[in-house]
Amino acid sequence: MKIEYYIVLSIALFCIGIVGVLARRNAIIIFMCIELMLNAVNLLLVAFSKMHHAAKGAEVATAGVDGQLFVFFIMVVAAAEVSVGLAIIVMMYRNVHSVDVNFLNRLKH
Amino acid sequence: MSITQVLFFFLSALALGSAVMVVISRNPVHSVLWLIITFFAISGHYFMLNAQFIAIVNIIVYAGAIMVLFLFVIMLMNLNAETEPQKNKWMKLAGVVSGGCLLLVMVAALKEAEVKGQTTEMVTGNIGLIKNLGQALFTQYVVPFEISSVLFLSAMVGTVLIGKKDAKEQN
Amino acid sequence: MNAIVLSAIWGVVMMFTSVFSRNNKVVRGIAVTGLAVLLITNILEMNGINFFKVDVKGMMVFDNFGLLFNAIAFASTLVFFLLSGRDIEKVGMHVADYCALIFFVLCGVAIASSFNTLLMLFLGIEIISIPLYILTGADKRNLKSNEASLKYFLMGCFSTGLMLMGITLIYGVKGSFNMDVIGMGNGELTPMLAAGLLLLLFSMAFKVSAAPFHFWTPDVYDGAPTVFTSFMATVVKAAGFIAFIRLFKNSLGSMQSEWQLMVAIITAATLFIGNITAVFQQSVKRMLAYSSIAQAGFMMFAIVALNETAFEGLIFYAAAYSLATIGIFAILIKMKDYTFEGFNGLAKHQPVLAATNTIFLLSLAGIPATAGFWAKFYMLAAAVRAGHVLWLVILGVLCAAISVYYYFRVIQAMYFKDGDAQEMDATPAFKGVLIGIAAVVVLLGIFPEWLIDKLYYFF
Amino acid sequence: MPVLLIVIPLLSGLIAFLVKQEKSVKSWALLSSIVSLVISVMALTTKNDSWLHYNLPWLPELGSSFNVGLDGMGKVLCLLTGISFPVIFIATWNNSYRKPNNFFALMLLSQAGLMGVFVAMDALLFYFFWELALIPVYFLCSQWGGERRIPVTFKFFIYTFVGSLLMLVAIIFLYFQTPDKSFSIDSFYAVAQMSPGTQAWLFVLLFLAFAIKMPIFPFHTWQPDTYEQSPTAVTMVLSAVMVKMGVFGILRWLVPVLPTASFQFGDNPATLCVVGMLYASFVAMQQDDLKRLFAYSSIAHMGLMGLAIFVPSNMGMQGVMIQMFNHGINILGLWIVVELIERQMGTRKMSELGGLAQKAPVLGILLVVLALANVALPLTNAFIGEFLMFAGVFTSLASKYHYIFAVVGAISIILSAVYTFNMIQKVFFGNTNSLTAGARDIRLNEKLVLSALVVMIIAIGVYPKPLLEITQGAVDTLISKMMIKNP
Amino acid sequence: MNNIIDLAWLVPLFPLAGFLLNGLFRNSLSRPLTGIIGSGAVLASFVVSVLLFLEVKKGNTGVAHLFNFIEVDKLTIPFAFLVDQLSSLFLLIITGVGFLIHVYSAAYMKEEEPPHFARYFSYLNLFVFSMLLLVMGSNYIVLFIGWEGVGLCSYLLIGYWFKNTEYNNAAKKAFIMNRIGDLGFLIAIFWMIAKLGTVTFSTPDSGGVLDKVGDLTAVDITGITLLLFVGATGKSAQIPLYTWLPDAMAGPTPVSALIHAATMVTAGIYMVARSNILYTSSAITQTVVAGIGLATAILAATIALKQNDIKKVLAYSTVSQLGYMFLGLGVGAYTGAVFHVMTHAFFKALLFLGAGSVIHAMHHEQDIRKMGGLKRYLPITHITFLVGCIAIAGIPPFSGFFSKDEILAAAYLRNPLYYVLGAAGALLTAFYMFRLYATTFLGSFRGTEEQKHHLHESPSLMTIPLIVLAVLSVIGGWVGIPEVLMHGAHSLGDFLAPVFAASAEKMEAHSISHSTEYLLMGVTVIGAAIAIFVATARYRRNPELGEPTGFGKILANKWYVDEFYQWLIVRPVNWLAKVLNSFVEKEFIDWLVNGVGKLVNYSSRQVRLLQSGQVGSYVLLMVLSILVFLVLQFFIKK
Repeated sequence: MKIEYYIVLSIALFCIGIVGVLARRNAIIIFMCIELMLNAVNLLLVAFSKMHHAAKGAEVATAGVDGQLFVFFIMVVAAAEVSVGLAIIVMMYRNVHSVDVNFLNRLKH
Repeated sequence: MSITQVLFFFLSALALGSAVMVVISRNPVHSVLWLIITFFAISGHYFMLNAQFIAIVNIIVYAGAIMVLFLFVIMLMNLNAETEPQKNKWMKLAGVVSGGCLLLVMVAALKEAEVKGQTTEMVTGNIGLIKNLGQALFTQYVVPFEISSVLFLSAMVGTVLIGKKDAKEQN
Repeated sequence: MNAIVLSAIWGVVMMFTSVFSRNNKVVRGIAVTGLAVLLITNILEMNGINFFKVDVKGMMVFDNFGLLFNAIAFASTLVFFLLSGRDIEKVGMHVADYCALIFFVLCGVAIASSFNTLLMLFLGIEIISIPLYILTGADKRNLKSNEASLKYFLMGCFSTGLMLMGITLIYGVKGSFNMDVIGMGNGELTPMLAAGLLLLLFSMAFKVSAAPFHFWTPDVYDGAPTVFTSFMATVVKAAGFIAFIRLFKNSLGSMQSEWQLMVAIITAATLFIGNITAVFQQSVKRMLAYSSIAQAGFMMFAIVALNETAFEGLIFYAAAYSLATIGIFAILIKMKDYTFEGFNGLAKHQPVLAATNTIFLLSLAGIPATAGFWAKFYMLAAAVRAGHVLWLVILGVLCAAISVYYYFRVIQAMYFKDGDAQEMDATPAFKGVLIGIAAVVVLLGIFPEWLIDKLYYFF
Repeated sequence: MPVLLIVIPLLSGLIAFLVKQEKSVKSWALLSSIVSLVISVMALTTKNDSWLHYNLPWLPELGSSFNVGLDGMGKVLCLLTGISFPVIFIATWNNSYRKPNNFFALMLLSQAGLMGVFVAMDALLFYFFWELALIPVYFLCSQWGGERRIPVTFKFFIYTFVGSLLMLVAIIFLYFQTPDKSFSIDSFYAVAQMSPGTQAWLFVLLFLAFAIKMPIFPFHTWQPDTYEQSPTAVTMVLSAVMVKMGVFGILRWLVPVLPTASFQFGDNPATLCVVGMLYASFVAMQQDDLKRLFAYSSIAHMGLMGLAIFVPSNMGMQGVMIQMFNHGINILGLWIVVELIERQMGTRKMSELGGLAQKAPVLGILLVVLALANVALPLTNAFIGEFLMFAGVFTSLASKYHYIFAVVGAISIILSAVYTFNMIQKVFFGNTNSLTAGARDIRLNEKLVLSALVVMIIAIGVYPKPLLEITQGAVDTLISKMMIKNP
Repeated sequence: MNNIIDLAWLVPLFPLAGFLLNGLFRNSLSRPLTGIIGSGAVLASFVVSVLLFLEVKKGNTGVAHLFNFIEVDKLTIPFAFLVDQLSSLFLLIITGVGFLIHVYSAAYMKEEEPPHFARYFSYLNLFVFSMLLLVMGSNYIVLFIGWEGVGLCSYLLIGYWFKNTEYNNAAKKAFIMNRIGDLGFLIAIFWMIAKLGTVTFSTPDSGGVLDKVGDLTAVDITGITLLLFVGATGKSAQIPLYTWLPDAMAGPTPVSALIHAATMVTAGIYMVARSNILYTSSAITQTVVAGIGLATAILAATIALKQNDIKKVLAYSTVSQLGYMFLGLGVGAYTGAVFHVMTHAFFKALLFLGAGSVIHAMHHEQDIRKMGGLKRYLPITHITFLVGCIAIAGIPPFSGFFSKDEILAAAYLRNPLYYVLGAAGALLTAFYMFRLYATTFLGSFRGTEEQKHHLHESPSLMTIPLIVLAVLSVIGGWVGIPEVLMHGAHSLGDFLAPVFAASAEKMEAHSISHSTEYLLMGVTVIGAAIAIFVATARYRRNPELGEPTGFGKILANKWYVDEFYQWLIVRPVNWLAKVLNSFVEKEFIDWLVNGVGKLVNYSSRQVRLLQSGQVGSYVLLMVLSILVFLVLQFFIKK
């Protein structure tokens, strides 16, 4: 496959994620959209990894491995973030019984 | 059009479509479910790229663990379409327009990307196999691997810290 | 490597301390000891003594630049602990856990100051960020704290997404995450590289709260428990800058001329918004939040300039800024009233606090004979030396003049207005430490090269 | 010797913080300032040139060193500073201040800063002291000043701070242009020719800093307010010595460093100076507050100095040098009078005063002499300076418009007579009113300092040669530096 | 033998010492002692002056160099005294008349408190000192020092009674108007420095200003002389700067005699005479000087016609006589002008002192409408005053006749119109002087009973100077008897000839026929006699007591010149100052400065609204700025 397709696909997914962050007020959904953005990145990374392997795999057998490992680390971090993030959201919910991000705006100006 | 191409476009359409559904679903539970579909579609892409390890991890970690966690939280809070907060129309519109513009700009900018014309290995190539990745991870990448444990530790401590009930609260 | 390993270990130690001891004094003692150990081992490492001979496979480079910054960061944290350690107890029950998180942050700082691949950068930044999300929300029952934490978290994750996209695009072009590899090749800014670079720039700008990615800063600094604000606004922000400049200095600096304008615009916006908005604040804490943005604007000069002067200057800036800000926050924490009026008449009731606070404020304002002057001096010099951005330099000094306005409001309140005495538990030790820091600020203000020399000595 | 001039007030200032007793801190400050005076006089008379220079490495990597030295100009200004402080301390001996230790300590610190400015031979050091002189003054005004002191001094501070920051930018820029990457003054003088555009904006940056300090119209608005609100002792420091920093700065750091630009754009600041002279004189005619009156009068006089600098000639420069000293002495005397009146009458409004000559004849006589010096009557010191400056401007070949500048500027001579004699009339002549009926004459210490100043005014006015000889060397070098890159 | 000339510095030294003594010890000196010190100092100067004069008369002139005043670059200004014919003559007049007036003052001012008495004398001495500097200076700067110094003393003495605001205003006015003139003087000095690099009059090696006239272009000479003349109009009260002099009568009467009649106001004439070669070299300036002088002479004379204050009449008469002197200077009759200075010093001092005596007797009443018939009560004053009047009216053989005649004759030579107008002025002079005389001394007493009761002749300390001056007024003119009347009797002319030699060389030597000269003399003398007769006859019986009407009112109000100046200069200046102070300063410049601060504050308030507190808008703003940056990078920057 041509790499452009992957680029466009990833960017599209990424932008959908951004639109989600912008358009929704539910903290959980926003968070999910961010996950979507991360996944778009992951997909692109893997695609690049395979692209580099296709280009240089003949000389360096491990070309492109780093891309896929990076995806692995992203997933690790994402998992950690999710645990923390959900904890924060739950904490907020316990205090105000809402997950609306606009509900909290004591801090401004 | 080869089968890979057909599959590619199908999966892409699936991923994009369900991603859009994630954003526009009013019910958070539906959003979660659509997101899981997206993840599966992306995993499908990984399979096509012969990145088997990533594909599996994606399904296990994301679709399996993370999304379940999301689902749990949503269930716990008993969120549904009725309780869903809605942004005002203009903010939504602004979000969509700016997101769309960003997409356009990025695509236009990367249309002439320097990697244009290069292709990815489809189905072939063995770097995505567990063995190869594992080898790299525990040799070349052992330091970040260990360090990510610190990350987990801190996340763990943090989550516990937030989740734990304060002694004060009990009083 | 000493720092990374030891801070991680000490984090774990602190975790267990919470299990074995409920005595806050013990916890504090262990934390201070840990910081001292970190500082000492780091200094040892600067002199070539490394306890942990780990093969990092080129993923990290422990050069003097990073190590010196580590030392400054640890020293600042030590000072922070000495001054505000007791105030951590006021936030919540789990003092040891907070300390553990702070140690984890320090581990992240140490990574971010010595990374050599984008992967380590990413990990380092995340290790810094995640504990901070928690610390921001540490005051669980406080809605402001909750709000700050949530905002910080959501926006932080968003910026992580941007950063990853940037890294990915760069990877797509260069085929590696290693800084050395990325640095190779011609210095032309091809479209995908440019996009990746810009996305990286944005996310790093977010981390150091540069405009227009600064929006989280005032709210988060304001909402977080003040002790942690102090820590975040100083050590963490400085670390962000160190990572920032490391990211660009070698590998991407060759394309500097092509994207300098972007950075310059960001710098200008940061200076303008930070300084202008700080003018109208009523709360000193929030003013300091904006001031931290303004100071970030000055530190951005280093990124614009990217020359020797900039590197030296950034280190110096980090030290000067951290010391002064920690000092001010330490005093602020002791106050009941965070508004400007709260400072009225402080000079009469607490002359030592007022005097030291004045020195810190003067330093932040960049008045000569304080460290802050040289910090600004180096930044301006770096930018002038780089050329092409003299408009930015002029804007910078004008903004510095505006900054005098809000810093001096505090001085005016303390010295020239009358107010009631506030109850403050300012122990002699606390005052002693403050005086010590003030002395350091002044000494650095007169002999700045002492610190700068360190950069050369250890090479 | 220059080191001593800085170190003595600095150390004694720091010590003064610790002396809580009012009497002793006063005496301590006086003692210290007299020692400084003695040293500055010795610097004036010494034959040993090596005593006048001192160089200590400070920031070797940056190419900056603790390089201090005294040339003719520096000597004169140090002498002025040296004279001012004891005079101020004696004249205000009877005042009592809240927290006297802080007051006198800050005064001494500002003295250290001022001395530093005048002896610094290194741009960075100069900037350092430039700011250091300002900070204590800021605190002095804000703490011990009048009702509106806080906003007013704040404005003053920020205003001058903007100027000095701009100067810093210019200094840094020049630093990178120096052949040996050094802040030393010789390297600055050796800066190679730059493009006209670069010179132009460097000139603007430096000029702004000094113009604000002097102040030159239209950057002067901080001054009357600040003078009005400051405690008079501080006003004396401000106007007797501190404004000279601006002139000094131009003479040492602007004109010789950027000679071409000074020639090319000199007409613009010169025009500002001339306009400012007339403008300030006119505005002074409308003032009712004595402090404001002298403030504007001072602006007019400083404008003349600026004019003589930017339309340069040997004679004019010599005039500037001597006038810096003279103006300091004269304005010092005027402020003392204002202080005495205010302390006794509780007002500085001319409309509320009158007839003081009957009650305080000695004060009246002394004031009249000071006022005459203010209008530059012959045989007072100011005549020498103003005559040389006007003659210099008139004969200068540096500007096409030198005739116009000199003639238009000279109109201020008439105006100065108008407002000065108005002032004398309103304050001293006429009949006493209820307020002034109970006035008494001045005390011995006040009489002494004022008489000393008056004697100095007349002595210099009659026999200015010694003073002129001191500065002649500095003027010659200055002029040759200016001419070196210009035909 | 130059010894005595080297001691020239003694001349100003004595008054200076007197000033210091009287000034510093004013609280401890008694009145007589003060008087003795003050007068003695001047007497001492007079003695030295006489010695100097004798020396000069022998033909020895020279410069007494004291020290270098200013030495900058190529300009050297020595502090040196020039003793030559002109200055020694002026020295005599100043110290001589000055001494008489000092003596007179001691009696006139005896009602003052001792400290103020001493203050008065110290001022007087200071004045004499400054005046001596003025005439003795060997260069324009020393001249200028004295020039400003006498202005200052005039200020101090006019405002001597400082409690009175009117007096102070008059003093201030005098000083400021003088300053305007001084400005011109100063610029002329700058001009000389610019062109010649020196301000010394003349040096042995021909390096002085007056030696180097040839180096100057016509424009330079005209410019310099006109500017110098501006200075002279200020000091010597010529149009347009004359209005201060009548107001200056606020000072004590001896002061008016000394400063505002005999000495200071003639400084301008001295200066022009000193620079005669410059003036001779510029025809334009000569015309201007003559024109201004003539106009002033007539204008002041017309005003004097309707004044009722005894001192005001004399003041305008002084202005008018000064006008004559400038007319003389303008037509090149330098000797005549100096001659008139001398005679004028005698008779005008006499008149003022006489007026002082009257005022003294009338208890400070100055309005002549309230006098009359004083002849009986004040015999000596009456006689001497009459002598003065005749002298000023130009009746031979009184001194005024000779000097005035010399000027008018020279004026006729230059332009007959000058003579006609000058002669008309002389008529007016005779008329108003005798109007004054008749109203004051003749007729019947019109004052209050109390005044009448106290009327008495002044003490001898006052009358002796009157008598001396009266004698001088009579015989003073005999040193300059015109050629036509007595051959070779113009000893003054011969004496002064070296000073004016260069000018004389330059002017082509005209001479008028004897018959014409007799005619001219005859016309003026007869005219004056008629005027005297008419005035005496008219005012003896029925003096003008009411307020003048019609044209007389315009004259009484001095042609409304003061009002005109008020309207033309003072008010616009005040208005300008007010506008600058209240509008430009506060509403514009400070507004701008503060406006920057306000703008910052305002933008602060607006910018902080960006910080809405909502994550959504934060992210939106971030995305938008990303968008902007990307667009900038990819589509705009190139």
